[in-house]
Formats: sequence, structure tokens, C-alpha cells
Amino acid sequence: MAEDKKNTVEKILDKTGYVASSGVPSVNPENIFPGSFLRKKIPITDSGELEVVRHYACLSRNNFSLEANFYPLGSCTMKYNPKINDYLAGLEGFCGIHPYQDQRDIQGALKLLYNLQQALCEITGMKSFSLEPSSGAQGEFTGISIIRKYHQVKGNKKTKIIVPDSAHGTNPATASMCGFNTVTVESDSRGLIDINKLEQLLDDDVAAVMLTNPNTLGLFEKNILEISRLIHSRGGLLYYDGANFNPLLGITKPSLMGFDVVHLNLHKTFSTPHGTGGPGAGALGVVEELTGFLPVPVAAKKDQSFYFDYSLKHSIGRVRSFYGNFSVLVRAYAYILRLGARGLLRAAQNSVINANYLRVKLQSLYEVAYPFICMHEVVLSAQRQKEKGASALDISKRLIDYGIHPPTMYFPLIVKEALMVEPTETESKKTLDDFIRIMAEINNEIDTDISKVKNAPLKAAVKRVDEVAAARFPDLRRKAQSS
Amino acid sequence: MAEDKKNTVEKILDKTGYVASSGVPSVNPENIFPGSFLRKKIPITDSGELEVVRHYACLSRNNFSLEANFYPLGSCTMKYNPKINDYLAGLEGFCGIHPYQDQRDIQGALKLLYNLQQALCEITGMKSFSLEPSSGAQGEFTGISIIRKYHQVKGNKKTKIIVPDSAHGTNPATASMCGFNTVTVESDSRGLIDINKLEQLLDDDVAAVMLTNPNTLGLFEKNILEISRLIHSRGGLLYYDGANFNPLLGITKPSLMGFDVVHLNLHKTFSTPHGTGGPGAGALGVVEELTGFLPVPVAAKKDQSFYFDYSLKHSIGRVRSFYGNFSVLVRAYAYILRLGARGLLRAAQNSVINANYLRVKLQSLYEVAYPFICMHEVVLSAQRQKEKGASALDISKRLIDYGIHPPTMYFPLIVKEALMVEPTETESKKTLDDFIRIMAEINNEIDTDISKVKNAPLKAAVKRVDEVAAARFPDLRRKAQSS
Amino acid sequence: MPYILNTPKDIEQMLKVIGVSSVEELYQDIPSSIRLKGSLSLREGLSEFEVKKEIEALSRKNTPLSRFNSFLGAGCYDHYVPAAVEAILASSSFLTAYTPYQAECSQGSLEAIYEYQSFICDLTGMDVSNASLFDGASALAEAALMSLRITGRKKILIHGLHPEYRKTLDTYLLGLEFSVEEIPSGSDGFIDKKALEESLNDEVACFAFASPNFFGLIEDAQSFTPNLKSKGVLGVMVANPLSLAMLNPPALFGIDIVCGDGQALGGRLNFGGPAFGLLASKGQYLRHMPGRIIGKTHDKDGSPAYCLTLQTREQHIRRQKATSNICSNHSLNAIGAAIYLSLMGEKGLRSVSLMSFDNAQYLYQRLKEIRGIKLPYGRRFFNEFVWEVEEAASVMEKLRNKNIIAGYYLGNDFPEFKNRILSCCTETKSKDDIDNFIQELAEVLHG
Amino acid sequence: MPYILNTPKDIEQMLKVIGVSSVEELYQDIPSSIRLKGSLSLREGLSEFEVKKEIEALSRKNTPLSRFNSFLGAGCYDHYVPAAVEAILASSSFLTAYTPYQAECSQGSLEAIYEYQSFICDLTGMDVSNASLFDGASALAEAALMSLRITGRKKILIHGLHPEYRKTLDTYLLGLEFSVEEIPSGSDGFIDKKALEESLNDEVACFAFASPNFFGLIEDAQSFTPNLKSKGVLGVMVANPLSLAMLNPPALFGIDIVCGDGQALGGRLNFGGPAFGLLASKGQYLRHMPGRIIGKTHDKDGSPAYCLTLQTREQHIRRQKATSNICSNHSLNAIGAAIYLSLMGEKGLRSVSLMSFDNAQYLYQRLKEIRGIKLPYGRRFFNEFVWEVEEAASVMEKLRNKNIIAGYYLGNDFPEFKNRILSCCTETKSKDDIDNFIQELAEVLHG
Ligand SMILES: Cc1ncc(COP(=O)(O)O)c(C=O)c1O
Ligand SMILES: Cc1ncc(COP(=O)(O)O)c(C=O)c1O
Repeated sequence: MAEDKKNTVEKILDKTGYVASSGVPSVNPENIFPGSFLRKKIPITDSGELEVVRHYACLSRNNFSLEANFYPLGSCTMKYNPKINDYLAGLEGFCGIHPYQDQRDIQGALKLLYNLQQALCEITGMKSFSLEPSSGAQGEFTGISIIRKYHQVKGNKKTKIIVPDSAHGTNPATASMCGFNTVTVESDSRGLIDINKLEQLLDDDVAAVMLTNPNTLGLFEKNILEISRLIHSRGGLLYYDGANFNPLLGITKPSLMGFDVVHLNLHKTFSTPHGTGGPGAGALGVVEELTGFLPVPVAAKKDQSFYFDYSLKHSIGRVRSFYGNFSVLVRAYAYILRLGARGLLRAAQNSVINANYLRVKLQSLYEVAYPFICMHEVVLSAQRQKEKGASALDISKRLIDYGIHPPTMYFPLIVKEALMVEPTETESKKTLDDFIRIMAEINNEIDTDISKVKNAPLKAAVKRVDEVAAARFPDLRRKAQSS
Repeated sequence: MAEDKKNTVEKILDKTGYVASSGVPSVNPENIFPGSFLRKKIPITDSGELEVVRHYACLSRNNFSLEANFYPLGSCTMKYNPKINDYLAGLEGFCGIHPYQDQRDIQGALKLLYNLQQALCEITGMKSFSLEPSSGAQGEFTGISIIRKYHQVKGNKKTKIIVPDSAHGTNPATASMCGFNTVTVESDSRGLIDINKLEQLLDDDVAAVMLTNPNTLGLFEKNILEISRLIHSRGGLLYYDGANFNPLLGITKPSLMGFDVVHLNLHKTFSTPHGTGGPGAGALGVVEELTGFLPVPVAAKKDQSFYFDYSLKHSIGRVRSFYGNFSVLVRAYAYILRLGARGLLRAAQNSVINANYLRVKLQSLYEVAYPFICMHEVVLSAQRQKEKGASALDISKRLIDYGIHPPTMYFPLIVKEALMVEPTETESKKTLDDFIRIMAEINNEIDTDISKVKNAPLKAAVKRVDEVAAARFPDLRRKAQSS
Repeated sequence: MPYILNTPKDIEQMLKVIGVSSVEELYQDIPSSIRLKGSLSLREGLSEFEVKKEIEALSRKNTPLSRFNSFLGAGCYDHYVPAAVEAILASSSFLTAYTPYQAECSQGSLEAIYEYQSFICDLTGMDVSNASLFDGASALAEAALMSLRITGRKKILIHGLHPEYRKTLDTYLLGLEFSVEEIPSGSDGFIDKKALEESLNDEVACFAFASPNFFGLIEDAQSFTPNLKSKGVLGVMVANPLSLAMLNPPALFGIDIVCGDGQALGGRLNFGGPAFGLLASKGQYLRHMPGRIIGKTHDKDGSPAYCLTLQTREQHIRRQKATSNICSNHSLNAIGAAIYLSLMGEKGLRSVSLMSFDNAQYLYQRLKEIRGIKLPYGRRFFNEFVWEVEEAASVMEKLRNKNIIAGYYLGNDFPEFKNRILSCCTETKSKDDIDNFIQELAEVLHG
Repeated sequence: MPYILNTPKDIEQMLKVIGVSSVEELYQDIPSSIRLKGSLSLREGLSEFEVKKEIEALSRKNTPLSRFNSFLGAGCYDHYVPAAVEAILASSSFLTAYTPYQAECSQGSLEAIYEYQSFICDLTGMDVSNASLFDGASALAEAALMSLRITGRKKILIHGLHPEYRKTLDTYLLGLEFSVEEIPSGSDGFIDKKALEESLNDEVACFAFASPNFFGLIEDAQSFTPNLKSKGVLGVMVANPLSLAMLNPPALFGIDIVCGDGQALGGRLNFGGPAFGLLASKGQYLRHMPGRIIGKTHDKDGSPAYCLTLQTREQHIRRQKATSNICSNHSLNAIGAAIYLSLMGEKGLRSVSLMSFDNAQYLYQRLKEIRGIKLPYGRRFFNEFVWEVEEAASVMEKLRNKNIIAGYYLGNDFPEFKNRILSCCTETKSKDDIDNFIQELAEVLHG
């Protein structure tokens, strides 16, 4: 068949593709655009639906997931993602609405946002919430921007943010993005912030202390009220990284601990799926004094109708377009409705029970970095195993052979050979017992047949991946087809 | 916790399960039923959603499927099942309607049934269609019951049904279910019905000849008009098993070939998914003279509205409750709309091209049972390989190691070491070339390392399964929990 | 062309390999007299977008049951289906797999169906279950045929069947030399046991009765199964499997074969299909069973494995001597039921059955309070029952205008019951729903 | 409790193993003064059925865009999404996997994202793409920050940005010592090139412009990129990736960084999120890129394998010195785009882009015929354009009553344009839709 090269719909369109010509007269783009504007070729192959479906079915099988595997990835709160929530997020009335539709046509969505804001306020004790941030890190960015603007409005000159040495990388990175210098405060022998050192570091330049509590060692910062007093006495604010809030649901509130600004990772604590790295949602709450600084818009209610309020006095503006990751928010809202107060409390308690059970059961084989009662996660150190030649990395890779997703490795940075284990409340004792047995088996293999561990994984889709080569010779895309 | 054993909702209900108490007063069943009626225990474990999801995720991975694997299972027409059709079948307006809702509330469903009936009439040349039968076999049962009743009404005494020796097992089994004796007619050396033998067998007792065309060897019965003449001349009818209709879409119609009754496997020719064995749909069409015999109800139209017509004069009654497998019918209808006349024709043509391509490419290595141009499938015989020690079964199992679902084995019965290969039109030349390469590789392995083939599969979820033991020591359920 | 991957160039190459010059040549065996000259007279193919728009529009011409306050049941029940049931099915490889003929690459399907069989045995108390049939009606018909095979007798007694099941049974017996006799009901709606006893004799293959019967009543099976046994008559019971979450399993009462419709176990309404038919029996009848059966065995290394078994009963082996012609069954729906049962567990099942029961009892009680409503039968029902009102059809129409579907009108199937309605409650009804029904009904009747 | 698997008995055993007598003891580190005394004041938990009913009811209080004849675009586009996109995503293991830190058990995700990166490079012509950002607005902000890092300069010039992107950029620069200057438009709606030239100097890090700009117009990038280059200013272009199916890739015009929103590539409207942000650049800027990047490498047996790479740019390694604080991105949406692009292929993409273009041009043409409508700019647009009518807001309201959403009202963001409307056509508009709009508009204006 001879091919006419003209760029018009008639010439190209397979009448029975996904879409069909609308019937309007076709315009030759050459009549509208200079020739140099127009593309001759798109270097993308034409595939059939079966080919694409089959390709992804195969990829999908080469993957661990929460749905098929125990996934005790510390700091990530890989709790079960209920199916009903996916169903609800997929309703046409949610995923088929446009952000700029008239308020009258989106009352359901506005009400959902409003109710979710209210629920998160109650859960955290904050006065108001923004659902705009797309992730935990963007929540942090939003929160620290608010803190910056707050000090600015107040006329405070603040240049520093204090974070503990156990902090997640996003905390210092956020501080920098917001133009602050990061000051690191060391942890003490109990794994908690060293109050004396903190006091020494505190001066009038400190805009805020950023904490997660329980901290990344899974330990509750029991001096939190003292920390709060200290920073507030210097006119600074206390920021709560809510990534670890799960064990405290219904137990305490960030407001009671003295926090002024809070982000919550809805994709952790509130059970929305992680989607191989996102989309999540990093809802951001503030105390009353900071309410006017939230990004706009926030959902508001007047009489019986809901609307977007853009009128916040000191708003930092926007951190993204539209209103946040709505379909994630629908899931989080459904989760809160389903659990209610009692369910949230039970979730918290069971996350702590599960983590401590692992801690106690594993402590004879693997060193517990800080051997105290923990909250939702426990950080092991594979130091002993390392001495015998098997590192935290080796152990992690061996877990893959047993069908278990490895814990977070080498974090927090202050623990050597760290294996950070967060079982979450949605796993059963049976699953934990299996994990304990497997961890013992691996420890045993290290003594009896260490090559199995050093060469792991043996049964995965690929053998151990050469990450050094990947960084040295970056191959970041398929070879371009001649275009 | 002490457990109250009373069977009342209050006592049992976890308030936050899938459903919650409706708030009506609870009635003690013991006040209604004699004690012996009431169950004390249901021997079914309480599991959590995550456990169930994870269990099925794992089962699901232990399975080949069309979506992940090439599936050239002869006679089964494993063509691609478009995703849009699943989506449409899942719409609330379809899967949320009750069969006994008022006609006014189900006009969309009735219209869909009506349109589908019409489309199938056009495609087959039949006068009217019933969408009630649940499968091919139930379609056959419906059709042969119609034939029985037709003869009865006509006062014909007919006791026999003729089927070819290459017939699918459902054909003779159906004849028996309908109280007929089965008479088998042999195939000739070309793999077609031996017309002379047929003529000898035909007498006035023959109610019908049941055929599939192309037959199960993938060959077109070119004497079909003669066959039709013969059976009709004896007052018998000609039944079309539409399982193999795929290659003839838009090429010819059963009516033109002289068939009186036709079933179509919508889960084959019309692309609805097989669901690990069903649900399918075995739509049944008849010529004008038999229209009054169809099962009731059929969808009908009057003025602009649609209704169920129960008034067929000689209706055989019902073959099941309600109106057939509606959600399967939605998919088939969507498929027909999408393809249109041209698309159906192209489907037929490509199914034939693909099968013949395989036939020609494989014939040097594997004997082609009947080495003629075939339609949508080709039957190989692994006789040569068998002589070297590898049976059709061995070859099939080895294909599993290569990620390909084996062809239908040992069918039709008249071919020794049969491997019945039906690629369907939705597979690409590339996939066929891979298959050809693998078949050659296996043939090569038989010469060089036959144990690989005899012991296959080596890489599947299990090794070769002991089916003999399964039949000898039937274990057909989990051990009952003490109840 | 949609779903065709061969390009014109591929086709050209392939035809060349085949040795023909056109696809037409491949069809050379078809007499030209029967070749279509033009093309099928169907509409032109549509884009996916157009198909979606058009069929969505059709779906919107239906009003889902959930938009009404509905008390419809009569064989198809609006129970709550956990979102996980459909999510698991939709995302599984079960959807696009064929019957698991090849055990080694079908362990997932096989194990799932084995679990289904186990669950059905758990619920019914029977020894063996097949891998599913099409629906309750055809399952009943197959159970009847099975009893004829087992006993070699010629007659079937029935009672209380869903009218469509009865019609299906008749059709299944159309060509066979068997007869059906209906045992009358007493005025209480239950089996007239005297009449039953009189009809029992050594011609009778089975007594096939429904419990709950079509009017919702739970029969006292153990009161007549000894009689059946003494006459060599098999007891075939059509059960609502969900009722077995509160009622003792039929096996306890000496039933030989249990059949029924599985829709109540996690199936959507689906306009009546597909659901699935269940069939379970005593172990001694195993080889008379129709349909596929999965067995657990081992592989050649001794590891546990599953496969289709006892296939010598089936059409592809036994052909005209097979126990049935069934080939494809309703596996996906059966697996759906296994998922549902796993999710609900004992507790969930008990809740659902008791909540349905409580709701139906409450409705019954409230109806009693309304002047002009008669309740012909007693309270020994599970989730549906019959009531009577003057001008029932017109009352139903008036309620419909208030968005209430009162139930299933019995007057069409049973001309003698032209003022009777069969109403059902599942656990999805709330007290408010029922109160609303009662209030509006009172309003319709008494203004 | 929903989603808790531990039974009371399990818990008892576990507490014993732990060595505490109650779960309370595990919380001993929390000062009692900050322990909640009562429980959270939230509603009691609901059953799944109740949650479903309640949230479905909320969803029905929204009217989906598809129920209107809508011409809304403005950054969120109603393209047709093949059913396979969502089916594949929903049934995949991608949904519930975390970021693929552990390469060996995440090859599926990694390969999928690698393909995404490849597709973005294919479309934009750039050398490298990251694994996604949140949305177009934050991608623009990150691109701007990236240009500041690369050049070490202090100023950003912008033009034609979506107002919400502009606001986001401002917020991202809040704490930093950078300034933003907006280049004015000419009366034709395009970049005023003279003004641009005058603003270029060695303080300027980048010129960030949108093409299509917010008014839908396609800029002539190659006419000013040489000027940028000569001043050491980076060209940052915000692109609608779907427009690149008909327009030449920005790389050809000397652009350094391309960013944009990916929603048009197979994303649903989702009330505006989640979609994803795309970011691609010349290879030389790779180490300045924010966000994750997947690389292809090999495993220890030499087989091809994928992993996260160049992580030393990222927060978990580089902490306060990282290129961004981003951690979770929008991978699932990016994979969705890869699926969409695979399904559409070159042909499909070209069709969609040309059909959108044709529809928009047709609408423009038809509007021109109506007395009282002004078209302030020319026809060099892709799928949306601006028109003007007296009392625009009230005209829009009248059209809405006829079920037509005329477009995005510009008067709020641009007080000087209080009678202007931005209207968009995708391929989902039919000629009838457009004719209906025109007819009703004429009716509204002239009766
Ligand atoms: C303690 C902590 N803070 C912040 C984050 C960042 O969250 P996100 O990935 O949603 O940006 C994480 C995520 O792992 C975390 O564990
Ligand atoms: C030729 C033929 N006839 C009939 C059937 C029976 O169809 P079903 O499985 O739908 O009952 C089949 C199915 O394999 C078949 O191949």
C-alpha cells in the first residue's frame, strides 16, 4: 500500500482504533504551522493491545508487592490497602470530574475534602489542614515554607533548621529547599535526641526543629515536651514528620506533644497504596496561629454548601496545581470512615505489638540497635552477621529467596548494618512467626553455607544487580528509534 | 473472653465487618426453628482480607493465562479478550440489575439482548436466536431438544443422531442426554466425513446430523451441501456445532451450508474470557421453521420498547433460570460492535492465515495429520517423535517450560498422538515464529537430550502431576474441620 | 483492524510461506455457491470510545436495584459483595485461563477450585462436590438425572421448586422416559407429608424438594428422609447455600444429593447470570456425578499438586455414555464463591445469614400490624416469605411509584395466588428501609 | 477490627512473649500528660457496606464531565483513556509495591519505569528523563531550580505559564534568593521577543515558557533559543506531551529542559490529581536532575537487569545537598502513561493529536461565524484557544443551563480579560457536540 505522507486525520486514522474521527473537516496543519514545527515521525512502535497486556502481565509477575508478599519495609508502613478503597476511588463521580467544574457540580468532592480535613484535624489536634501536598516530602516543603513565611511575617530572622542525626533524608533536603541551613543534633545512647546537645544548638536563628516521633529508630522521644518547650522558648516552631504516626493513632496527638506543623503520609498511616513509589499524599496540618499560611485553596463549608476558600491571609500560595491527589484522598477518607476511632486505636496498638514481638523474638540472633521497647518498628543491626561475612545487604537479598521483601537497609544512618523492620498491624502472628523462622534460618545459613546468603537472591527474576555499573555507565532509556 | 453461644446477631457481629446490623430487633432462631434445625458451627476459618488477597495473588501466579502466555489450545479459540468488554460488563447498570425488575427499568438490558440476537442472526443466517444457554454443551442440549420436539410435533419417529468420529465429546453426550442413540460416521482419508458411509447410515430414524465445520481436524467439510441434501431428504435436520465458526465469520453462513440449528460459543468466537472453564455462553439459533421451539423467553421489540416474549408456541421451555449469562452477552455484543462486518471478516481470515502458517512451518518436523490447507487450526501428530520416545504429552509438558500453553492433546481421537494447534487471529507473526522456533527446539531436544522432554516440565510450579494416583485415591476436598 | 496484530507486510510474507497468493486461496474448499458475496450487513466497526459511549448509554437505560428500596429475591439475592471478591477475580490469571486440562501450568486454578469443592462440602456436610454447574435450575435437573442413573428408576417427585427450576427440569427430561410428580403442599405451605408418603414407591428415583422452598419456608427434612430411605428413594435437596450458615447441613438429615444456586455466595445480581450451580452428594455416588472434579495428588517429586480427576465420567472420554454433556462450567463464579467464603469466614457468614433472617422476621412482624395484610404461612422461613393483599398487582405498582419494589409477584406463576407477593430481605436492608416500606404500604392501603 | 489479623488470643500470647502484661505497658514512654484520655471524636467505624453506600452517595453528588457537552481544558484534558490502561494498572503488582529500592524483587516496576523514561525521551527528543515528579506545576518549579543549580544564576524569566504553575513557582522560590520576571506577550498572544531579548543577561538562569502557552498558542521556540544560548540562559519549556505527537520535539529547537504535566497521556481527570510531572533534559545536566532515575545494567550473571541509579543526587544519600527533597514520586501514573503510549503507538498518538487539533480548529472557525464573538489571537494553536464575548460569565452560565460547559473563564486569573474564555477540544468531541455548542451559543447571544 502506498502511504500518503500528509499529516491529516483521514490519512492516518485506523477507523476502528481507540478513537474515531469526529467528522469535522480535516485541517492540514501545514496551513497553520510553519513546516519546521511539524513532526514527521514519532519514534514509538505500534503495538496491539494483547502485546501490551501480555508485556505488562509479565512485568507484573517479576515484582514483589504487598499483595503477594510480606513487606516489612521500615519507615514505609506497608499496611494492607483495602480493595474497597480502590473501588471507591475509581467511581466515575470521582475520577470523571474536572478540577474547574462549577462548584455546584462537585459538591460531593468538596464535602469529602472538607470531611477529611476535619477528620485529620481531630486525629492530630491541628486546627486546619491542607490536602494539597502530593507526598510526604512535599508536605514537608509546604510546612517548612509556612514556617519560613510565618517568621517573615513576624519579622523574625531565622536561618536554621535542626534535625536529628537519625532523621529521614527528606528533612534536611526540605530545609535546604526552603533556604535554611540544616543543623544536626546527635542522638544519645538511648537513641533519642540528646537534650543537652539540642539545648546547645538552639539559638535565636533556629526557625524550627523537625522531628518524627517515634523517631526513625522506632523509639518514642520521651522528652518531647522538653524539646517543645526549648524550641518554643526561642521563638522557633516544632515540625512533625508524620511518617511514623501510625503507632500513635488515638494514643496521643501531635498537638499534645507540642507540634505546630504536621504532615501525614496518607500512603502510610492511612493505607493508600504506594503504587511502586507514588502517588501518595502528604496532608499538612497547622495550629491555629498558622492557619492563614496554608496553601490555597482549602475546602470550606457555608450553610449547607461547600466551596474552595482562596482567601487565606498569609497563604504561601500553591505547591502544585489543582487540589492534591484526589483519588488518594478518597481512599484515605474511606479508610478513616471504616475504622473509626476504635479501629484507628487498634491499628496503632497492633502495630506496636507486632514490632515488639519481632524485636523480642529476633533479639537473640540479631542485635537490636537500641534494645528498648519500640513503637511500630524495630531497627536491627547485622553487625554480628557482618563479622561472619554476611552484611545487612546479603541478608536482605536472601530474604527475597524466601518470598519476603527486605526491610529498609542501612537506615537510619547512625546504626551500622541497619535492618529496619516495620511489620505493620495488618500482618498476622502467623506471618511474623514465619518471618522469625526465616530470619533464624538465614542466620543459620550464615554459619553453615554462607555462599547461599552472599550470592542471594538465587531464585529471583535476576541475580544480584550490579548497581555500580548502572551508575558508572548510565543507560537510562531504550535506544532511540531513528526518528 | 467468654463467648455467649446464642445465635443472635448482637452476639456474633463484629460491628466493623463487611456488613453491620441493620438495627432491627434480633430474633432468637430458637424461637422459630426446632433446635435440631440450627447449626452450631460452620467449619470455615475466619481469615483477614489481606490473607485472602495474598493467597489468591499467589495462586494466580501459579497459572498460565491468555494474558501472560501464548495459548494455542485447539478447539478453544483462545483469542484476546478485550479489556473494554470487561469494563462494560462490570457497569452497575448491568451487574446491579435484578432479573425480575419491571420491564421499564431494564430497557437497556433488553435492547442489548435484542440487538445481540439480531446480530447473531445476521452472522449465521438463522432466523432467530436464544441467548439462554450457558455454554456450548448447553447450546447443543437446547438445539437437540428442539430437534426432538420438532420431530415430535411433526409426528416423526426419530431415534438416532449421527456424529462424525472426529466429533467433540459433547456431541454424542448431548445426543444421549436428549434420549437419542448416537451413530458414528467415519472420516475418510482426507479427514472429511465419508459421504458413502454417511449415506449408508442414513435412514428414517435419523433425527439429525451434528457437525462442526470446519471439523475438529480444522478442515472444511467441502461436501457440506451434499450432506445437507442427504439428511434433509430423510426428513432429518442438520445441527451446527459452532465451536469452530471463527474462520468462517463473514465468509459463509451456517444457513448457506444448510444448517437448521446452530450454537455459537460466545466464549470462543466472540472473545469473551474463559474464566478457567466458564462462564461462557452458547447462543442458539434456528431457521424460521424452528423459531417457535426456542426456549423462552426471547427478547422482543414492540414499537420503541423491548420486552421478554414468552409466547413461543412449541417452546421447549427453559434450559436454566433467568436469561442466560448476561455479563458474557454484554462482552460479546461489545465485541461485535467494535469489529463490525469488516473486523469479523479480518478476524476469520487471519485465524486461517495464522494456522496455515504454522502448518507449513511445522510440517517438516511434525507430521501434519491431514496435510491440506486448513482453516483456523491444524492437527499435528507426534508419531515420529513418539517413535523416538517422546509422546504428544511429553512435548506438551515441555512447552510449559517455554512459557507456552500446550495445544489440545489426543483430540480428535482419530489422530494418533494428536497436537491440535489453534493460534487464533489475535496472535502476531512474531509470536508464531517464537512458537515455531520452540517446537523445533523441542524436536531437537528429543534427539539430543530426551530426558528434558520426558521429565518436563522442569520449571513449572510443580513437576509432572500424577493423575493416575489422583483417580485412584480421590482426595476431593480439604479435610473437614471438626464441625 | 482491532485486535489483529499481523501487519499487511506480515500477511504478505505469511501467504508466501504458505504458498498461496491470497487469503482467498485458503478458502478454496468452500463451494463458491455458499460464499458470501457482499459483507455481513452489520454496522461498521466502531472505535473503543464509541463502543464505550454506546454501551454505557444502554447501561444507563437500566435502573440498578440499589436505586430502589427493594424486597426482590425469588432466586436472585442482593447480598453485599465485598469489593475484594471482584478485585481478586478481575486481577487474577483465572479470568483468561481455559479449563485446567494441563495441570502443571494450572495449579492456581486447580487449587482454587479444590477449595471451592471443600467449601461446598463444609456448608452442605456432603462428602463430595463437583467443580460447579451453570445455575441452580440446571443443577437441579442434573441432580435428578443423577438420581435416575443411580437408582435405575423412572419417576421423580418434586416439591416447592422455583417455577423456573421446574420448567428446566421438564426440559431436561423432554427426551427421556421419565415422569415428574409434584407433591402438594399443606395449608401451612410445607410438604404434605401424607401425600408424599403415598407417592413413595419403588418406581421413584428421588424426591427433589427445595428448602427454603419457593415460598421461603424451611422444610423439616429429617421428618421424611427415613421414609425415603426405606423405599430406596434418594433425597435431593435444593438449598440456598447461605441459609446453611444458620441451618444444619442437609447431610445431617440424611439427604443424598444437594444442589442449588451459588449466586448468594458473593455473586452480583448480573440480571440473573452468570452465577453457578452447586452439586454435592454422598461419596458413594461420586462416579455418577456430572461435571468436572478436581483432585489433590502429588507431582513426580512427591510435592502436593492438583489435577482434574475422575474424567472417565465426562463427555470428552466417555462420549455418549458420559454422566452429562457438560464441558465448560462456571468455574470463575465458583472461585468467586470460594473467595467470598474465605473473606466472610464463619463469623461473617453467620452474621449475614442472621441479619437477613432478622430483617425478614421484622418485616413479617410489621406487615402483620397492617390491616388488610394476610400472612398465609408461619415464621419458619430464612430470608423470604409470602404475604397477601387485595389487588396485589396494583398495590405493587403504587409502591413502585414510591420507589419501593415490594417483592416478587406470585400471580403469574400461580394463578391461584393472584394476590400474593414473595418478599425478601437480605442483610443490606436497614430498619429504615423496612419501616419505609411499611409506612408507604399502610399509606397506599389506608391513605 | 477491620484489617487486624491478630486475634485476642494471639495478642495475649504476643504480649506474654514481649514480657508486658498489657498493650498499655508498651506505651510507657509516653508521658501520661499527653496521653489521650478519651477516644478520638470521630464517628464509630462503619462496615464496608456502609462505607460504600456513603461514599457512593458522595460521588453521586458530583456530575461527571461526561454528562456535559464540555470544552474545559486549561491543564486537565478529557482525552479518551483505553480501558486497558486502567485494567493493566489495577491488576498489576505495581499498585501495592513500594519504590523499587530492592532491584532483584522489583524488576517489573523498574523495567516499566525505564520504559516510561524512554517514551518521554522519544516524545521530547531529550537525552534523559527522570522517573516522574508530582505534576506539571511542581515539575516546572523543579526545572527552574535545576536551571539555577546549573547556571549558578539568580533570575528566572517566564512566559505564558498556567496561573497555577506560576503560583507554584513563586512558592518554590519563597525562601531562596531568586527573582522571577514575566516577559510580556505581544498583541498576537505570543512571547514579545523584543522584550525577551532586552531581559536576557548573565543574571538570568533560564527562560521558562509554555508552548502551548496558557492561551493555547504554539510558540516559535527556535526563533529565540539561539539568543538564549548566546547569553548562557537555559531554555526551559513547559510542553503538553500530547502536542508533541504532531509538533517537533523541543530538543530540535535547542531547548535544554522540558517539563510538563502527564495527565494528557492516559490519565483520567481525577479532579486534577494524581497525574504526574515529567522532566527531561539534555544529557549534560543529568547530575542536576531531581528525583529518581532508573538505569539498565546487568546482574551478576550478566543478564540484563534494572535498578535505581545515580542516587547520589537524592535526599536519602545527599540529604541537605540533594537536588530536591522529592522521595515518593508519581510512578504509577508514569507507568500508566507508558501503557497508554504503548497502546496508542505512533498511529494512535498521531490520530489523537490531529483529531484534537481538527476539532479545535473547527470550533474556532465556527465561532468566527457568530456575530459578537471575537477571536483575539490566530490559529496557531494545538487543542485550545481564547475567544471573547460580551458578558462572558453570564453567557457561560446560560450555556451551562443548556448542559454546555463553554470552557475555562479567564476573568478571574486575568482581570483584564474579563470577557475571555479558553475553550478546548480533545478527540472525544464530535462534530455534533461542536455544532450543538455553536447553535446554543448563537441562540444565547441572538435568540
Ligand atoms: C520518616 C520519613 N519522612 C519522610 C518521608 C518521605 O515521604 P514521601 O516518600 O511521601 O515523600 C518518608 C518516606 O519514606 C519517611 O519514612
Ligand atoms: C467442537 C466443540 N464442540 C463443543 C464444545 C463445548 O463447548 P463448551 O465448553 O462451551 O460447552 C467445544 C469446547 O471445547 C468444542 O471444541
